[in-house]
Amino acid sequence: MSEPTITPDLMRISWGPQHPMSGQTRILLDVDGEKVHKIIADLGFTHRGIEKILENRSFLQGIVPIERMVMIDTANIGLGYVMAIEESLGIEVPERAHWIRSLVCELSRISSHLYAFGLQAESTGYFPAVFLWTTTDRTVLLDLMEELTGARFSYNFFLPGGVMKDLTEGFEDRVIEGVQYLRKRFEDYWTAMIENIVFEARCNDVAVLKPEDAIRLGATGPVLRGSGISIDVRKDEPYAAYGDLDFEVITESACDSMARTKVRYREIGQSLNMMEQVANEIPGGPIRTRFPLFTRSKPGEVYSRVETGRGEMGIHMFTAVGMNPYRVKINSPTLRNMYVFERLCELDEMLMADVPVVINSIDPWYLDSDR
Amino acid sequence: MNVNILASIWNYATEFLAVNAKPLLQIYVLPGLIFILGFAIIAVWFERKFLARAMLRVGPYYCGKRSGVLQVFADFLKLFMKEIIVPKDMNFLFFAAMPVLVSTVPALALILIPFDANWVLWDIGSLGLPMFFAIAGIAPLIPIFAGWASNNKYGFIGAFRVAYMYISAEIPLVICGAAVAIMAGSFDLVEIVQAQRNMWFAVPQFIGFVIFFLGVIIESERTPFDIPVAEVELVLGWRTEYSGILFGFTMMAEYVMFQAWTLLFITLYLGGFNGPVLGFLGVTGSHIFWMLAKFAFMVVLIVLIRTVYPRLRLDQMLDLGWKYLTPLALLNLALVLGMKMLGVY
Amino acid sequence: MAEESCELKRSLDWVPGSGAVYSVVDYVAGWARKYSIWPIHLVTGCCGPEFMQTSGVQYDMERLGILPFASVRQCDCIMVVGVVSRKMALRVKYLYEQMGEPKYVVSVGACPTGRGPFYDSYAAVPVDEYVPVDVYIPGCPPRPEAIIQGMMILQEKIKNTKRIGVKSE
Amino acid sequence: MSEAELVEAITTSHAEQIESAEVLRSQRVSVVVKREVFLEVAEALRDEYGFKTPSAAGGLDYPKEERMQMIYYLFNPDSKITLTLRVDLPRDDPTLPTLTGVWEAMSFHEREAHEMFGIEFEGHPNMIPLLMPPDWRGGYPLRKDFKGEAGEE
Repeated sequence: MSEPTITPDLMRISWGPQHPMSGQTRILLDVDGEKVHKIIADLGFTHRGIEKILENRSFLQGIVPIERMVMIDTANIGLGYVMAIEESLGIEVPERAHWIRSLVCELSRISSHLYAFGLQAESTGYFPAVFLWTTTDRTVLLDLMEELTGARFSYNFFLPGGVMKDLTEGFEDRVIEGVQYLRKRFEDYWTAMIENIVFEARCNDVAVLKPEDAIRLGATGPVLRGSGISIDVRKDEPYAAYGDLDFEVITESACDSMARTKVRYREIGQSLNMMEQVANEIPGGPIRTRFPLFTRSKPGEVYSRVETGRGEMGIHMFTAVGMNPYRVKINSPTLRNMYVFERLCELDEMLMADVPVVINSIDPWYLDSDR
Repeated sequence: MNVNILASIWNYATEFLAVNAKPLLQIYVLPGLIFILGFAIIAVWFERKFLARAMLRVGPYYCGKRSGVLQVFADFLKLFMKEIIVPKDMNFLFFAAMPVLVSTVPALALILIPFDANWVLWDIGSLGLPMFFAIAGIAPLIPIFAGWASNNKYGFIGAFRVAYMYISAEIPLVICGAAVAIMAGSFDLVEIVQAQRNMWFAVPQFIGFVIFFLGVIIESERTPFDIPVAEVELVLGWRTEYSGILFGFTMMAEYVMFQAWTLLFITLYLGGFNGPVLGFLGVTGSHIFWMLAKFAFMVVLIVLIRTVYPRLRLDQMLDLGWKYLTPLALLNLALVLGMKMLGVY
Repeated sequence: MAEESCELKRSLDWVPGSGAVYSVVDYVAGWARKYSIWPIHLVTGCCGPEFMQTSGVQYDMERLGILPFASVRQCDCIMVVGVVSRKMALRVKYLYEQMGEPKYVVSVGACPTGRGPFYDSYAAVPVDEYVPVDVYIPGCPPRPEAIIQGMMILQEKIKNTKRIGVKSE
Repeated sequence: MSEAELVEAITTSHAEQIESAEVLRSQRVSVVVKREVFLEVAEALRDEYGFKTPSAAGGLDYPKEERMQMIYYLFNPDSKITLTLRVDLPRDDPTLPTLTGVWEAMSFHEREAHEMFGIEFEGHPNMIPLLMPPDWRGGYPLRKDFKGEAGEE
């Protein structure tokens, strides 16, 4: 790689792509002792060319590769793609399908936030307890998903025009059971993690991102809301059943790593509320309208936005006459947040030990930034 | 003729054993080889099982009849039979000597610990405590050399973190040790223990007790102070380049260091080998028993701390060392001197 | 390394009883290696969450002595979890070369095995073009049970290794 | 400011500089700008119309019409409108002044567009590959005439 040059006084450390905390990217740190002077993110280690693949697949086939983009949060991103197809082909979706979609999306969001939460614990060296607690609690969600969709992660559950299957017998009750169990567990997380003195010392006042910087650098999702700006696609342009559901957009005013972690923590609470609402109030009716297997599209374009666990995901689909999309542009939240991460060390003083904490407070998922 | 030679050899051997039974036992069994190795093995197994329990898991299970006891042996044998990779442009002897030294030098300090008034391997009287600090004070130098020798950036940074940390931790430790020595009126570890017959020093010197407890965790590089080997930042710190059995030695060093400092902590503050005499063990036996029991309690406590706290940052640790522990240690010393002058103790 | 130890063995074959010694040592080595597989954290793609679940509570890989580890020098096994792009494949190769013998590679999921759902991608490559793979685990993503079974197959393979320092063919 | 008012305002005040402006649907506005005056419109959008958040950017290839399009996605955090700022480029000369001076965060997206479409950004501070391997010689993957299996050399 044509690596940027460094000042002679600094030492360049390369983290990753094999590093416990870097994930699938390479992070170059220019350090002077412990102090970080510059961060360079070298992305692309999981680049698969999904945008090109989608051009060669039919509309329905595209659901499979696009769900592999964010394996931990497949429902949200799959929904974005499906919504783009529906809008460009003009397909109506029945009411019940909207509600089921919201339910699955929230399940998926909790699972994603839990994962981020566990990694945040691990990044402070708190591997033992919390990280594996979150994996335990995710099994509750995964079991629910498995019962509904037949798969643990990649379920390809949303189809243009509705969802694949109806809720199983008594599924609502099990959702409520799971919600109650998770609520109890979340009290433990608060005591064990957020109120832990060492964890507080590690996260408070680390990497402060001021609101104007967050807007200027294009941050999104919990990173933006952690800076006190209330932007959430679910509220701004409600899709699925979010217009009917009662929830609030979580913001924290502290702007530091702890604020971003707390946003995730409290968003999980909102998601649990929403799951309960869906389980209690879901309307009846059909679950999908017919979607023809072979569809010919008209020239046009659709830009659909969804709120994934990591922030706003935009899918811009251009159609021409034919069976495939002409081009699908995926605007991923992680790529936006990674730029913020690169700049954070200039905005606020950062030590080497802070970098894992900061990167996990950003919660990147490189598979979606690399596409 | 032959019979005579054999008989004389037999006589010699029995005489030798009769005279040297105690030193041999001390060298090979109690403060010596078997205790050190056995502790490392049991501690690793216990820690893995205990942490697994804290994570709601089972931990090592299938290796060794559904208990995982043989897990450590499997790991050790595997490491023993693994290729050793030496970094390019590096003196192999220097590189390989460091892990061996880092696990043996703290073990030398163990020979000063009294398990009973008569069960001290190297009884040097009033030089006991200074000698312990001298030997244990060399130990941090070795990781620094090891990190430098591995020609690796992670190792290098890890080595310097070791240097920062030990200096900030060892000064309060030495001051606390001095306070204990003043209170007991002697540098002799046996006499320090005997001075605690009525009351453990943990009570009059509570501040020193807390400082020394933190110091023990810092010296043995355990969470929340495992900063030089912070996995999420430095991969494995100064151990990064060591492969095969050399890595096994560096892992063992952590436990040996832990053992030496914890035993000193018990000696200085928790009454050492003092305890009610158990009839069936005899006086020496029950002293050794109490020492080991206190040691086991400390091990459980320190492993428990690992499950509860994340890791501190280096600057926070240095703050703790210089801004809090050192002044508090001096305060502790002043309090002890005051008590001595007023004749309270 | 491998050839050397073979030669050493051949040169000592005339010593009476060497066969028995070798078989004992082989057995012990096989046993130790079997129960002490330290795979490196190398999550290259989207099977990562399932890998986490596998080391997590319900499935708990550590029962088998599998302890995911941070640094490659001490590891025995690369678990290639998820799709391998051209850029990443080179890194997998570097990691493989940095590990000490004996070393094993497990390909987890459809993508490293044969590019899986990205069969027509210009950037994804099968991992066995770069490093030799011992066990392939199918699935997209494989369930934790499948990953554990794959690791058990690897354990069997290690146990049946006949000579020290030599990987089984 | 609603979408229609926004389009109205842009077409009146920047009539010379834009080629077209339209409302695609609610909360979606598209503005096509001439290449020469592209930066001026961008600055006006940021300062006057409140499109402070840069979302993303990407290219689009029309080989039949011999043109490419560079699309910048901008977001207004107050009125929650997403605006796509587009510039048409001839396919044989895809150069464009960089937008990193206006929105710093477009850096990543322009690097991506460079390696995917071969669009040159004049004055970009750090034009190194973002996603592709540094030794990639297989052409520009997202152009329509990319053959797929062309390997690296």
